[in-house]
Amino acid sequence: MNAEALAFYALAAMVVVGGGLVVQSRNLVHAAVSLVPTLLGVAGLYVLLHAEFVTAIQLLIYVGAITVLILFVILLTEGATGLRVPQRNEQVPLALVVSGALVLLLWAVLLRVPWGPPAGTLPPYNPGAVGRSLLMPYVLAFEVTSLVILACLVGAIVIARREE
Amino acid sequence: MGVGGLLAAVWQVEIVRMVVLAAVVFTFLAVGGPLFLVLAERKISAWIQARVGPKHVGPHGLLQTVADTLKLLYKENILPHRADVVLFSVAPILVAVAALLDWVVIPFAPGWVVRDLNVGVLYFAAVSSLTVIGILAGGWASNNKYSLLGALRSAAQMVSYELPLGFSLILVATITGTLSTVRIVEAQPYPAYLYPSVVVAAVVFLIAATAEANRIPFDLPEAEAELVAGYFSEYTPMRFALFQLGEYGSLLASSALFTTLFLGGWKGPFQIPGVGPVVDGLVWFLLKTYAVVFFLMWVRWTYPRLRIDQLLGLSWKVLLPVSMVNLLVAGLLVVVR
Amino acid sequence: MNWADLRWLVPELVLSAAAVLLLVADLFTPAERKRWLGWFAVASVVPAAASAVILLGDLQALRSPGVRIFSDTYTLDAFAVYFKLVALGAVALVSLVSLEYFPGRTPHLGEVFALLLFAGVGLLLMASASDLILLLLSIEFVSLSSYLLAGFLKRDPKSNEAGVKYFLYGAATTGVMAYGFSLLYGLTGSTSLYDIGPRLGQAGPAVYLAVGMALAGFGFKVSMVPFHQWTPDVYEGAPTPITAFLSVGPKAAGFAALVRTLSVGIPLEQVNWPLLLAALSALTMTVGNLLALVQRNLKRMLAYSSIAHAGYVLMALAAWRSPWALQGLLYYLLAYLFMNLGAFFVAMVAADATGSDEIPDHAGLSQRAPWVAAAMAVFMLSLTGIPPTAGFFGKFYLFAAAVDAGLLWLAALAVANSVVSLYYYVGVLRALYLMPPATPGPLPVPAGLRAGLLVALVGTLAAGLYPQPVVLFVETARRLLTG
Amino acid sequence: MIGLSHYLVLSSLLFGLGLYGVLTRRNAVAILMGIELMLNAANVNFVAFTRFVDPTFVRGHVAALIVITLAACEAVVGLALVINAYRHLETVNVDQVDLMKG
Repeated sequence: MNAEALAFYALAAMVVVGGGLVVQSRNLVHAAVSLVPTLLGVAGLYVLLHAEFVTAIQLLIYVGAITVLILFVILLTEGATGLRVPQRNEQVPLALVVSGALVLLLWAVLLRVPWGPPAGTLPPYNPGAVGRSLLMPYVLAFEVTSLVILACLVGAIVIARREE
Repeated sequence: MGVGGLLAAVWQVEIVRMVVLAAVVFTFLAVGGPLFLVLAERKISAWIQARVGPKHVGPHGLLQTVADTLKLLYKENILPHRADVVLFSVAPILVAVAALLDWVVIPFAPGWVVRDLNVGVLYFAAVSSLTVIGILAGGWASNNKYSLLGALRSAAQMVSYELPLGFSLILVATITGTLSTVRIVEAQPYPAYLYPSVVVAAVVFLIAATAEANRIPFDLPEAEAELVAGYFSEYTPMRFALFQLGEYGSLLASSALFTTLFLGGWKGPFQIPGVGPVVDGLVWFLLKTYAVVFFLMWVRWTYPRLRIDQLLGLSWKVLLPVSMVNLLVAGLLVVVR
Repeated sequence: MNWADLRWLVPELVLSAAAVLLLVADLFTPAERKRWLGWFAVASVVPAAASAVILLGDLQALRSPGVRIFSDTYTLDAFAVYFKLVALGAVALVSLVSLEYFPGRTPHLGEVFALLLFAGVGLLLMASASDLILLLLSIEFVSLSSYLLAGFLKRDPKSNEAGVKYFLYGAATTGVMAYGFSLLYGLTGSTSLYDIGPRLGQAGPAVYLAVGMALAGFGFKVSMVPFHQWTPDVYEGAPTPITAFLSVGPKAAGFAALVRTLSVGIPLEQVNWPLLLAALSALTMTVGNLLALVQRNLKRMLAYSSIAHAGYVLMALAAWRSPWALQGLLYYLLAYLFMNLGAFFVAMVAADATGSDEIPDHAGLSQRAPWVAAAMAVFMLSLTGIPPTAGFFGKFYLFAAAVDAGLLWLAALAVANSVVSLYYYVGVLRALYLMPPATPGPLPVPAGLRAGLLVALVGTLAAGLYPQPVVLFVETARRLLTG
Repeated sequence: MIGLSHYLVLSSLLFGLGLYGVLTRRNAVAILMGIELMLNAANVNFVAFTRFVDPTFVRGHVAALIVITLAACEAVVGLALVINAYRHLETVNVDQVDLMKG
């Protein structure tokens, strides 16, 4: 077994076990904290895929901001007190069948696809390349993102703030 | 494949190597560092308050921290009533590990860096946010409302100060055109026409880093009078020591990063005669880093604590707008030149 | 990037600038003057619409079917301009009636109008996006603004519930759609619809899977069964002007994006999507209609009716091989804009008087506000599809397209559904005209609402009595999209 | 050798887990966590496809970055709505929130 395979399987285990805990934990704080290994595992996969910049952003935004925000809201609402309430609805068997079937379907279909061969040699995926891509072909998407963030920020503050 | 083979394979995994090397650095610098820092802090505070400070254990009290640590190790480990065992144990480790991971991207001397990441500066910002999760988890797991309140305050504070900190980092990246810490050091000194911007960014960074490390005047999370000891009030010796380790570790790491970004890192004003470039770089780097640490301690023992609303207001209403305008100005200057 | 390309973005730029300006102006406007912000929002739509029309002229002068800019991520053609005008119409009319609705209900007027304009920018982008990344982004732009608007009345528990439910359904479908988009990218190695089309080679079932997952996102926006469950709760709970907006703006733009994605990005030879959509169309119109039958709440009834109408419009995609299909879709969405907005505006008038959205509480509106009741009659008849209203022409087009494409069964089902719908639409009129009012006396109608109603009424009748200009425009747009 | 199929198997599994969470959770925040897993699965795909199918351009990286940003916006908007709803309805369990029926 080479290093890449070892790393991949370790990270995959982290992602799957962590993800399982996220959806399965009775305790919501545990579920939220389990997001950390899951998201870190995904960040590790990005390292294996030579996507350094995406890794950094994954750590910064997903682990650093989104998880913290989720944890915060759980602690502010029912996280500390809601432990006696059942956390799952009565759809468990149905959901198990639906998502299980979907995963099997995805496997069955995706593993048979003759995925296109790499078009060329691997270029250096440094932050510069991603930056140029963001600011040249995808500049419109990039600029629109800033508007989206502005709209969300303003709206979320109005909604979340306590009225005097 | 035997155990040896497996170990060899594990060693080939870059992440593993990174973490192990960072741990080695951390042990030498940060674990040695906090032992020394705690003593230094007590001595400096004593000096500021015209006291003597610890002096009986070892010559001039040099071994005081060692004795304290041994005492901590001997103490009983208490688990609070109905605490969440898993999270209670994991939280301090998370905080300590986050402080450890910071050291991956700090360059000590030419060529002496655990890993020169392409995205080093971003990495630093990202890893330090792991601490927040550790603190929130620890505060909640203690099953104590003071701990929880302390943790929430701490998280709010760290998240608010991450933004101005990030803007300072981006400013440096804009000027140097790179996110790699090594190349940032190499790019210094910065061109003179950018000095005003750099100074503003440095000041913002210093304030934000102090707040990130939860130190006075930003140490609200553990405001002793209001919240007992904050998020770690329920923590007993070993785990408490891990939290302390994380706190001092991140103080040291922030100082080291400040040195890297704004004080020229390993570059000294002159070459120390008779030593190689590595020793020279190391000496200058440590000298500057500890000077920053000293400055922060000085501040801690001089200024009173801010109130929570003042604290968050300072970040959102002062530091953030200032650093945004600053970034805009610097960006324009870079483009125009 | 070419600076000159920016001129094709003028409508978006105008609207974004207006939104940002509005936010800044909000800071300096005293509370009693905040209504001016609403007028500003309405006014800012005018230059945006005017520039869209001018751009259309430029396109014709260039004799080009459409321009693709920013590495093909953005396409401006007559099809896009058409939907931009529809979206801008929705934004303007909804802002107009919001002027009468939100003051007194929330102190944050500036943010309401700013969010409406932001949602408008998203709609404009959706009409033009021709790249998976921009498509995802613009759909999310509209969605996120809509979640916030739906939950905007902070003290109203129903509005809270609407916001949370809308968000949860929307975010989940975004997740599915993003996964579908990632598969499309993987199958073709590109995010541009223009590349994806030709490159979707011998992939087989994977393409179906990818398209199916991508459809979840569009299906959510246009409330297509089985992604419709959010619709009744959100329509009932959201502030009524916002409900009106959701029922026309995002729906029209969702169809625009769906049409562009399927017609440009997914070749008919690779995926038989018309057949898939025929099934979904049949399901959607039937489910919507049957559930609408049992509703007593006017907003809820209109919610199910809007699901049914999504089903009718989907017929156009099912009958894509017919040249009438796209015309029908375009025409119908314009008609739907006027008649559905009008119906919601009447609901606002009545609810203002009685404080209730239940249909029986609207009893006797014909005696208290005869003109409003008459307008409602027109809207209800138009929604049913009775001549000479716009709804009739729209349905006529769509049915013709279905028959033309050999989907007789679908056309028959649609006719049957229309007959069923007569029952609940006329039920509203029965309450309005035949039942006595609980409290007599004339009902005051605020000016903004009156203006909005008038525009909707004129639109519904004009498009029905004199459809030629619209038909001409629609025909041009069709030729430009399909070449 | 780790190839594209390894990543696809993993991302489908992650997506399935997320979907399961979305379908079974009662708490709004917990549903949001499931959604985050789904978005991460899509991102793993985007980045893996860049590496194995489309290596000359970094389109997948850009897509992943945009999705991450959108996820952050969603979290902000969703949690604001949840916090506000919690103040008035005193629950964040979606099946207990049913003022409207029909």
